[in-house]
Amino acid sequence: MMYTEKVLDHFRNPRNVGEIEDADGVGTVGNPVCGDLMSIYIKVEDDRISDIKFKTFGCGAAIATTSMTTELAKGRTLDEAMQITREKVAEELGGLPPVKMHCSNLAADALHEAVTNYRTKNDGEGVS
Amino acid sequence: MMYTEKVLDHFRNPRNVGEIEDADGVGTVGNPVCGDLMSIYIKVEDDRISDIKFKTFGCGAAIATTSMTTELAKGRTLDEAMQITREKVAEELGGLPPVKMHCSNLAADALHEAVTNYRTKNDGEGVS
Amino acid sequence: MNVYMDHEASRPVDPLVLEAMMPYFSEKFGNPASFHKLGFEAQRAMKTARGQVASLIDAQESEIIFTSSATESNNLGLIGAARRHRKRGNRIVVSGIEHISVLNVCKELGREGFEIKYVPVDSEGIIELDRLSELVNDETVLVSVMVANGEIGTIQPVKEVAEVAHQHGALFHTDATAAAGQISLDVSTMEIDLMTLSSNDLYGPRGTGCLYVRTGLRLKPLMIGGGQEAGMRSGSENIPGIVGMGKAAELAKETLLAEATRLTRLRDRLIRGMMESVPDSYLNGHRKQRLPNNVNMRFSYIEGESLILSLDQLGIQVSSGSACTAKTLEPSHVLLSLGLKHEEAHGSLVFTLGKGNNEGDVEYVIQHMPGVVRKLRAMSPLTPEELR
Amino acid sequence: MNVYMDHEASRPVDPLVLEAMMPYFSEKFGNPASFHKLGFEAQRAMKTARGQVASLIDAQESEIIFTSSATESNNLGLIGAARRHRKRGNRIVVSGIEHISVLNVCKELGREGFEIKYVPVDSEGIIELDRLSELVNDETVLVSVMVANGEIGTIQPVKEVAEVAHQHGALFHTDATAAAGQISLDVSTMEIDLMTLSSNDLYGPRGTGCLYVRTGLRLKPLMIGGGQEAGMRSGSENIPGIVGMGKAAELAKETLLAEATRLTRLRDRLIRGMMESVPDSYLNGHRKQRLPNNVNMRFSYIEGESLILSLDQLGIQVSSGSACTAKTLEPSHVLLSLGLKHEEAHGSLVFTLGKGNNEGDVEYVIQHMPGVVRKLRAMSPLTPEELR
Ligand SMILES: Cc1ncc(COP(=O)(O)O)c(C=O)c1O
Ligand SMILES: Cc1ncc(COP(=O)(O)O)c(C=O)c1O
Repeated sequence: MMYTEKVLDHFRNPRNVGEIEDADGVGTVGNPVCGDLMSIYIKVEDDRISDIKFKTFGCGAAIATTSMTTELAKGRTLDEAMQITREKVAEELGGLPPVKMHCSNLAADALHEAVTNYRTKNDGEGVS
Repeated sequence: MMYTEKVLDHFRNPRNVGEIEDADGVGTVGNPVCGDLMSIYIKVEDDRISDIKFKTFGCGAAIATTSMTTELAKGRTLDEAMQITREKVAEELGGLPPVKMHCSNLAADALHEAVTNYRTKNDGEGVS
Repeated sequence: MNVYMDHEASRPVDPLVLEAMMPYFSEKFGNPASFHKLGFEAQRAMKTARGQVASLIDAQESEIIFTSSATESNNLGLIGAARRHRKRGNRIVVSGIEHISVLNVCKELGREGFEIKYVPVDSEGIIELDRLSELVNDETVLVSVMVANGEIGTIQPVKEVAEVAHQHGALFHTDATAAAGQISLDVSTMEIDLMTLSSNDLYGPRGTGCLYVRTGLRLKPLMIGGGQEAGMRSGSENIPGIVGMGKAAELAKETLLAEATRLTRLRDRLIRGMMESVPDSYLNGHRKQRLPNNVNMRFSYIEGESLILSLDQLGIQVSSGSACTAKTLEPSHVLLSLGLKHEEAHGSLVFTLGKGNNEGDVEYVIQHMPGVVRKLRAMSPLTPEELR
Repeated sequence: MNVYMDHEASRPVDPLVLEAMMPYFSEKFGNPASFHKLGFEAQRAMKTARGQVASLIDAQESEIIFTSSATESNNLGLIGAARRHRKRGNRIVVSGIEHISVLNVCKELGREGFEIKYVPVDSEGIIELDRLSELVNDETVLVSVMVANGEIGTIQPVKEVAEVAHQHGALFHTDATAAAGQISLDVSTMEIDLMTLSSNDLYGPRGTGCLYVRTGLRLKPLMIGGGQEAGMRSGSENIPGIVGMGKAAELAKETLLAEATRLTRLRDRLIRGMMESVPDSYLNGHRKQRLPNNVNMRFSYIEGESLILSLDQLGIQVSSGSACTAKTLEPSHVLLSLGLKHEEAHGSLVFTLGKGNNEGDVEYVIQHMPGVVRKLRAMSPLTPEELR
């Protein structure tokens, strides 16, 4: 079970670590009991992700995939962000060890949840 | 399973190999099916073994023990020859591998049989 | 700087051991079953090695059965004894913190109809002798409790366990893989029937282990064939490996006391150093009843693999639980048995020291741990405000 | 002069193999389960070795399960397949000249309720395909016939045997221990499900073997624990041994054809030379369907051990049957299967040639055999008058 250089780079120098206090959307997936928990925070402007941050408890793959996901998502439209899949993230990292593909590669889900969270809130506002 | 130097010496330079055409007594034990067959031939003078020869089909231990047995028996009285045991032969050889103690160490039996053979023939003659 | 502190996962072969092995690969390469000088040479080499290993545990030469690993010895010892002595009883009693090879063998024996009972350990990893006494009964064929656990380092009161087993006519097996070479072992005063040892834990080569089998005790063999090792373990003997294990046992016996003293000091410095410099860090296992080389620490709010990975970048190699179970992705069953929560188990690190480590290594680790932990905690959503 | 012609009992490790292994004892000593650079290094080394072994038999990497010996591979292959696939049928069919590890495993499976059928061989040691076809039925779970017998050298028509097995839905295992490195093996054209290989027969180190397991086929493991080797063989991997077996397989593949040609010539010279110079001497096994390195001769009226001992004094090391069975003192079951009488079997010698042998060695043996035989015959009560 070896990580690619790309994974190690994102682990060593994770992009966009942190929280956004007044985030427009937040997505959290995983469970510390299973060893992985990741939160993604987004700011949205003109239907685009203008800022993004993450926090991750988990293994190297969990940290690197969240980092990569935020990098892929930054500046994208919400629709584009919803197209970012787990497979895409793994591919951009040069691949993940098979055992990690399913258990620690959850960041795309967190991103989608953050977008959905934003949309729900805004639909809510629009409707109310 | 290693042989002592004494065993190897008797194997390399066996004493008293051969047959005695007009032997006074002959003893044969073993069975080629089991891998060991030994014959001991004796000449008897004044109740003493004046000459002794052997032939052996068998392993190194079989050859060495027969050789040693003939050496121990030569010049002895018949009663003394009957006292030569398998254990005595093994001891004189500096010991035998345990597995060989029971299966190839038959020469003493052949000697006893040769003596008995002589005695039976002579008793027979005395009686007839 | 490179600091290897993962001796429980693997140890380098001692140069003297390798030197002893070398002639047996390409020169004295005979099969001990061969009836010529190369075969005899191999027989003599095995006899010497058997004596060296026996001497380490105060056994007799003929009581040492060479195998290919501690795993095989555990399999042979438990399966071989249970199947062969089934008429003694149907119950098997083991501790809950045994090595996965013991636990999985017990599961298998459970499927074969044996009744398996697990004795719990307390929060420091010591077996509960009261519970043991309740669980071992006259229907018990076998009790197995390890001498020491390689992951949390806890040393068990094996002699007391053996006494309970023997009071009920049960056989007693102990896995001494992690303990051998670190603490003195004596099969007769400890009343051991079966004991597992591994070569690599003594700085011997991989691919060799042994099972001590008390004189007179018969086992059903696991591997059958040419009848080597008194019929208990067939297969042409791995002479270089056996010679290596013999030499390793000899060296282990010579250096045991001095090395244990040296390692205990390093161990205690490492524990104290990390506890003082890293907030919310805890020692797993027993503070005193502990292998001289074992430090198992828990760092809250972060996960073990990312800790290992960060340390690896700094040239520090450690482990996050028994190396043998890492691939299951499950948190260590040993840590859970102590009553730790899953997330606590995930954040635990095992430092296992060895011959090559010195004070400089320990200081290097103490110096780098706070930064590594801080960086990961800063990324973790679980970290409380005041630690960020 | 020293002439080692007992390569079937044991082979020296090739210097290139030893060189490849060396770094893995004390430098790259990591456990592949470890999650740090030493662990990764060990993983890469294993992967390379697996590829090298797979390539020798035209298999895929993932189909190679490393074990500790050919004996273990035979045990795992047969017991593991029979117990796991019991529902396919209750019958197991094997040849009567299999290695003792296969035969003893079959005895054990017989005690577990399997019906074991033995296929006879003809007087030259070739399996009787007619009888095989009669014995393999739809109730057959497993057929095992070796590629070649190391003692008499006979090469079996394995592909034909595999076809019979597969027609009836049985699994086919073959023990290629003695054949590997001497004749080409290709698991797909040969239709093999399970194949046993040993490292030492390829001039690799003792303590390592492997079992080829066709993709998709599952076995009940023999040794359980940490789940290494795809769960089929637990225990921390013997990396130096595995690296050595890999390198040995690579070298074997490279040199196979040239070495087979060279050895066949030496073999034939040795056979002819002894037959011409020693009266009442006979070749055991098949004249042509024979391993390039095997000469098995029978010398009437004398016994094998005393022959070996005499030759050993002259610096010639040979064997009198499978080295693995020597200690039973029983004549070789393989020779008896050819229809030889006990006393004929007792008087048989096995010369197994290898890399280190040359024409000078062969001439040396041919030169000394007549004298050695004559001396022993002179001592034997069985020798007829005209030969004394
Ligand atoms: C206590 C104990 N027993 C058994 C084993 C198994 O050893 P191996 O994988 O070398 O067979 C280990 C390995 O770490 C261990 O710590
Ligand atoms: C055909 C065959 N199979 C299996 C074996 C067993 O090999 P090992 O004793 O190395 O396990 C041998 C050994 O000579 C053999 O010739």
